[in-house]
Amino acid sequence: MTNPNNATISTVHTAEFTSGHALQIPTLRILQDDGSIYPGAEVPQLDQATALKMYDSMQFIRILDERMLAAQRQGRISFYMQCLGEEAATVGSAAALDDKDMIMAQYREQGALRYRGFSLEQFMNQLFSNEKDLGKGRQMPVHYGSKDIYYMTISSPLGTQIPQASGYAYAQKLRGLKNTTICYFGEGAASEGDFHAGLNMAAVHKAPVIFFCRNNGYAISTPANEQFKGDGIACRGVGYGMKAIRVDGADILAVYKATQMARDYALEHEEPILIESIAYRLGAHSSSDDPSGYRSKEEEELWRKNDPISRFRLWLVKQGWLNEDEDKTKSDALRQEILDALKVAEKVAKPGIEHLMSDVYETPIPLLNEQLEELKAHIRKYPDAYPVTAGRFE
Amino acid sequence: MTNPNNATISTVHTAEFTSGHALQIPTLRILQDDGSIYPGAEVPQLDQATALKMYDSMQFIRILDERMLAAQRQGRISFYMQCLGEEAATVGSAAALDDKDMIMAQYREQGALRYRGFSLEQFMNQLFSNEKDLGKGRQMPVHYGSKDIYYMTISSPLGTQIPQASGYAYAQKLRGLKNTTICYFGEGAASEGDFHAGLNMAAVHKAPVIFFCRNNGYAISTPANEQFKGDGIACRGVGYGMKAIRVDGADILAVYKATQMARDYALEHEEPILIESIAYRLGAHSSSDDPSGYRSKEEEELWRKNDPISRFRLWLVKQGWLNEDEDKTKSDALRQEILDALKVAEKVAKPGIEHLMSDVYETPIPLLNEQLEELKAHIRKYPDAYPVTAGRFE
Amino acid sequence: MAKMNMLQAINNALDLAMAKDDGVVCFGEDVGHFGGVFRATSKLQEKYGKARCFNTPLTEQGIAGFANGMAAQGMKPVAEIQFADYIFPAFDQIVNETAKFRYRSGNEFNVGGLVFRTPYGGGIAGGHYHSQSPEAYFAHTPGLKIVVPRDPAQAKGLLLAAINCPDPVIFFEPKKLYRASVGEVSEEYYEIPLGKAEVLQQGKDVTVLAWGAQMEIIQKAVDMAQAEGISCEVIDLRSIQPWDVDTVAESVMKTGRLVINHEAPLTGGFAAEIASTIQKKCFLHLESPIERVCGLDIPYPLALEKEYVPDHLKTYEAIKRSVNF
Amino acid sequence: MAKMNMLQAINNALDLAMAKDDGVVCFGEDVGHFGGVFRATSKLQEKYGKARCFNTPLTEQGIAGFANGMAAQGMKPVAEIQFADYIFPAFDQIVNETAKFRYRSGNEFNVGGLVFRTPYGGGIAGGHYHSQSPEAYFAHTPGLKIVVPRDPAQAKGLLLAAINCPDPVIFFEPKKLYRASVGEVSEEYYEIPLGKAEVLQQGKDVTVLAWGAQMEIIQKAVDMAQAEGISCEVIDLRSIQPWDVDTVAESVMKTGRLVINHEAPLTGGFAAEIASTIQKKCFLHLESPIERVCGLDIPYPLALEKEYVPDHLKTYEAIKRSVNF
Ligand SMILES: Cc1ncc(C[n+]2csc(CCOP(=O)(O)OP(=O)(O)O)c2C)c(N)n1
Ligand SMILES: Cc1ncc(C[n+]2csc(CCOP(=O)(O)OP(=O)(O)O)c2C)c(N)n1
Ligand SMILES: [Mg+2]
Ligand SMILES: [Mg+2]
Repeated sequence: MTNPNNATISTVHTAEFTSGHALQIPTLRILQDDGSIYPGAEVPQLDQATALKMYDSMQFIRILDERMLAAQRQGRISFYMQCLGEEAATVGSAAALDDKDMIMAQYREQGALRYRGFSLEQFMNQLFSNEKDLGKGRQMPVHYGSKDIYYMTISSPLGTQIPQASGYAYAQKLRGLKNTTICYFGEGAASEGDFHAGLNMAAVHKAPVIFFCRNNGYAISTPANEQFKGDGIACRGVGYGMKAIRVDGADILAVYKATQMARDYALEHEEPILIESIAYRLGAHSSSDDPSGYRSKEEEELWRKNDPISRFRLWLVKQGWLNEDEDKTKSDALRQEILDALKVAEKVAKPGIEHLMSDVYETPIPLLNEQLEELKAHIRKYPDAYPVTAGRFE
Repeated sequence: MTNPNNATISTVHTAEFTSGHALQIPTLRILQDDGSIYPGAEVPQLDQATALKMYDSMQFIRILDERMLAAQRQGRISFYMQCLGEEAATVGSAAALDDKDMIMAQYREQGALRYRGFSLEQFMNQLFSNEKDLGKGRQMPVHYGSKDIYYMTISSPLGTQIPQASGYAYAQKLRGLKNTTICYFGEGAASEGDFHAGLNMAAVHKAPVIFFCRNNGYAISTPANEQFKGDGIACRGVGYGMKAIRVDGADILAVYKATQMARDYALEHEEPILIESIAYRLGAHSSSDDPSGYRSKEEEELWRKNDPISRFRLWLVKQGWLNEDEDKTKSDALRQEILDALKVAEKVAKPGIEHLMSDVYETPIPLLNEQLEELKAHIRKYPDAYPVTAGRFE
Repeated sequence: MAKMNMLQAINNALDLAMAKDDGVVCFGEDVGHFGGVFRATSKLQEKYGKARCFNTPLTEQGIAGFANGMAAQGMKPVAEIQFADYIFPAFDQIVNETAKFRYRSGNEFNVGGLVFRTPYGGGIAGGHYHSQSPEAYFAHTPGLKIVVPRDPAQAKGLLLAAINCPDPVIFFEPKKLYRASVGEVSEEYYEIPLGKAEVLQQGKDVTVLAWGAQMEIIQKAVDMAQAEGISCEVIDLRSIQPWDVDTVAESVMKTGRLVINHEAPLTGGFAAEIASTIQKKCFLHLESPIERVCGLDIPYPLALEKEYVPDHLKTYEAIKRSVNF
Repeated sequence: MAKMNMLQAINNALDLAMAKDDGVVCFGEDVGHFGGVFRATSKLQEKYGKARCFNTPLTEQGIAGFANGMAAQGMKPVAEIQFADYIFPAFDQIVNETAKFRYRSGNEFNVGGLVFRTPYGGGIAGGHYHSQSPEAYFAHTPGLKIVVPRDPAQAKGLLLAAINCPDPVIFFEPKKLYRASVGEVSEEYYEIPLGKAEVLQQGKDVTVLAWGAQMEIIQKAVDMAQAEGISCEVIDLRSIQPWDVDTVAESVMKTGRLVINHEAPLTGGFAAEIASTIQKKCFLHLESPIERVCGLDIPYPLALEKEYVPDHLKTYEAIKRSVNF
């Protein structure tokens, strides 16, 4: 008989349920907490320069996060989100990609962004929504994006980037590009309908996209066990006929290895791959959040020991690729650089009033020109009420 | 270490993908094409009266579908959808339920509706959108519904009933009712975001709902292999930590057995269950469709042999519960009854003009009353243009 | 009477509703133990148990679908959408399902009792994904009721009326007032009827109308105008759907002028509906064109939010334009 | 020139666009081999291959998200939503993503070139899930362009312009005219500019305005009115966003009267925006209230469709009311 249902046709005569946990996917771990390699594990091919770039990116983000959260507390920026605990997941995966692979992230992936070369000034300009911000000061802090480095501008609505990544990767394939798209999202965002749509469409249309789920245990206050009852996110792969792998997201070697494999496979077979990173969101959800309302200090402490950066540092030192003293000096210098850059960025002017109206359409429609003229006339009348823009236009 | 990620924490040190087809779920079959039972299979407990009610419901629907499709061809009704090939799936599952279990269907489940006792007149009144239609003539043909028999009114937008079923079942649980909800949908509708949302929420909130996917190979012209790449729909169960089972949807005993088990389990454990029925949409998608544009006659012929009704008939005869001659007489009589009922229903008036405005809100808002009065005045002025309503209001 | 801010008033309303009727169930993202990211459902899980106040998975379409199902069963779900900007994944469930549930079934089934609560509007440096005012999208959808309170006492009375309403209601909460707006609120159960506007101030030269958070903005403008001798009638619409045409029309018959203010973009905003209806009902009484003071036709900006918003100065100018036409 | 019905004209436009630019890709439910349930994409898969014309899984939010991604990469996806009634699951992807893509990124990324095609409107005994006209929901969303053709020649020229437009476009196709509307269409590539209304008939007593399938309705009403000596100016808006304010205002300055017709429910429909804008721009020229002849504020009914629709008789009555005010 033909099989139009697209389902296995093997027969059984006794009624029995398949368990909701019939598939258990193990977690790939390569690097131990003390910087040594697990017995039986193999270190992925990684040259010193790349390894150090990875390390530097993680350190950069760790220190930037610390500084900018403080800046938020001081009221210098309005909002901030840390990557704390997930630096290896975001940097390790980005490092396994080609520079022209598109990155479509959720918001907590500044590690990937830094690895791609987003400069300190660019970070600052976005965070202060000043006129040098690539995004023209239009989005809340941490909504970075840059065409030059193939990093799609972050969008707050969760999950929307997932089917978009499928479409982007499909277009790459159609163009004959030898590039993939990586799509990051949280285990919370994986509950959105867009997740289902995006993964299924990528599988059906054979789009070379790497779905990278950061399962960090929480979606704001909601723990993963109130988010889903399945065994993590990786097991959903079979639902889409998609290969999947689970990695320790605090183990940069495991993340690097898995992503490299995924990229190779995706390009060679024109197929999507699902990676689940298991780590822990060590910080608060955002500067507006206080995790003490929903989880214990003990739990946090337990996970703090699982620090992705120290592990990698120990490994690099063991390799003889990193000197701890030099590293310390470098970090201190970085702290100062960040402070300096912050002071510069916060003094840069806000975008000019014409950027209220630009980019809604490629060319402003007549109504927008009219509204802009009216607004300017109004501001001229009440300059004190609009100090940011008043007097800055002809 | 605590496990806030809600995922298995077993470790592996070699990077390997889990296959997209790692889980293969067999199909439960009990009844063979010739009406005998598969060796090793067990017939579910089923008394003669129930078995005959099941058979009668299937026959009723088969004949109704045939007649009403013809009526559509004659231009007597505007639209029709057959259940052809899926009578066992819909009747067998409905028969395994309690009469007060809620049924939330897609549109092709007239078998379940009939089993619940929807009368020939009720079918006809809906199909002719006349003033006796429970739905007040507001929806296209086959959008049945009846509060009395716990059959939720059909809604055309696909997949929307899925999270609704989860909420309905959750409410049943909260109310302390010992009832489940069954939610039918096609393998096409299972691609909608609402599918993902509905199944996940039911699993997380432990709603006693039976998700019954009719995988019939096609969504209009789209074959299942352009709908998903996974192994059918049942394997998605693990993604939600939900028990699942696959059944031959043309085998009424297998469907009955699986649904009975699912109902018991759902109520006892307060958990959802996913059932996938494998059958074939033997007819066109709807009266607007012509399958010759997308599938071969040969494929259709192959599956026509898999007829769910003849199999069950043969079994009933073997049981000594059915006499083929009497059955034939009964079918002929039914054909006549249907024709008679059709002739009655098509002469019943359309709903009155007040039903344009009723039920938008529980009580019409002032604007609607105003619009109704204006409309009546207008119709009084041009009675010829509105023959259905003109002259029928005070 | 007690002093409450708007969040406390909403929390108090939910508490009373849950105590009164065990069909009332509150849920949404982070709504359970944590009490919601704005804490509107604080302590409700503690008090009424996890079954009646809980976190949902992160899926607005799921939340809305689940709520539709619960309401169809006869319960009274009060579902929170964390920000009104994130109500759009639920748009199909709300516009095609919630709104049409009773009609399409010929009243066999309905989702009366269902309330969607959602914080809307700007003023919190949220940019275009934490500031939207999407009421007009829903106002074009027969079958829904839409309510926007302006202060704590209203929030409580309107929310209780919404939960008790036989029709589904979308309840937009002005998030910038959550803590900023404080007032005396009765601790008793009380309802404020839906569909009725409130005339806050009598006047004779011009009618100035808004709802929710914009009420304090127009009040400021009105005060400026009054200082110059312009007598303003001030109306809080309170309900967007159904809206109180009679009260507005009566006022405009008297003043001959109308200024409408809302935060959503001008084009296709609800002011358009009001202006169209009123120009027809009051044609011969209108002394000047109806003025709309609204958001610009752009996504809600961040750095230049002040320039975007229909503030008191723009409203004041419109009042003057209207009066001096 | 060739005789084409509207489906053939659309098919021809897609064919030309795909031949001209291999970035143009057509997809949607049943769009591939079968050519769409209305057959608008007939033969395109055969001609351009499965990679450029294909079936998608049954998920509108997925289709829209996929289209956004393709367009962001620089291709020109033409995505079909099988019925406009089913565009709502894609609402978030369209309203929060498509519309804001360029703005939020400061023009780092954009989805220009993206077109959503979708059949809208009644007249096919489809009830409320196969008859909706949702243009107003989108018109309230800065960043989108919205177009509605009235006949085959327009459908082709406007669709080609939409595909070539640097902004995302929603292209609403009047399904009841798919086969019913037949006309001469050039076989060449041509575009009709977006954002420009067309004055179909000059007149001096009253301006009568509509778009898409309602054009033939208002023409019928206008003919009745002309027979009684009422001189009507007839305008086809063609683009809902941006809409051609100047052309409409100029006409109303001349006639002093305006009647607007659309099939969607009255409240919050796009006629409200037009009426509000025009009452302001043309205040001193208006001789009578602007009339809106629209759908009732109910879900689109089935058995009583005739009673619901803003037909020629209701339009004719409105024209007379407007002129005899
Ligand atoms: C559609 C939508 N709904 C709700 C929100 C509000 N929100 C922002 S982040 C967040 C939690 C996301 O959790 P997860 O996906 O696990 O990512 P994580 O923060 O853990 O990295 C929520 C609910 C949103 N941004 N978009
Ligand atoms: C949201 C939505 N999108 C599209 C449609 C149009 N449509 C009606 S039935 C159908 C195919 C459904 O296929 P499936 O779910 O497999 O059910 P089957 O017809 O095979 O029983 C489609 C695309 C719809 N009704 N709703
Ligand atoms: Mg998370
Ligand atoms: Mg199917």
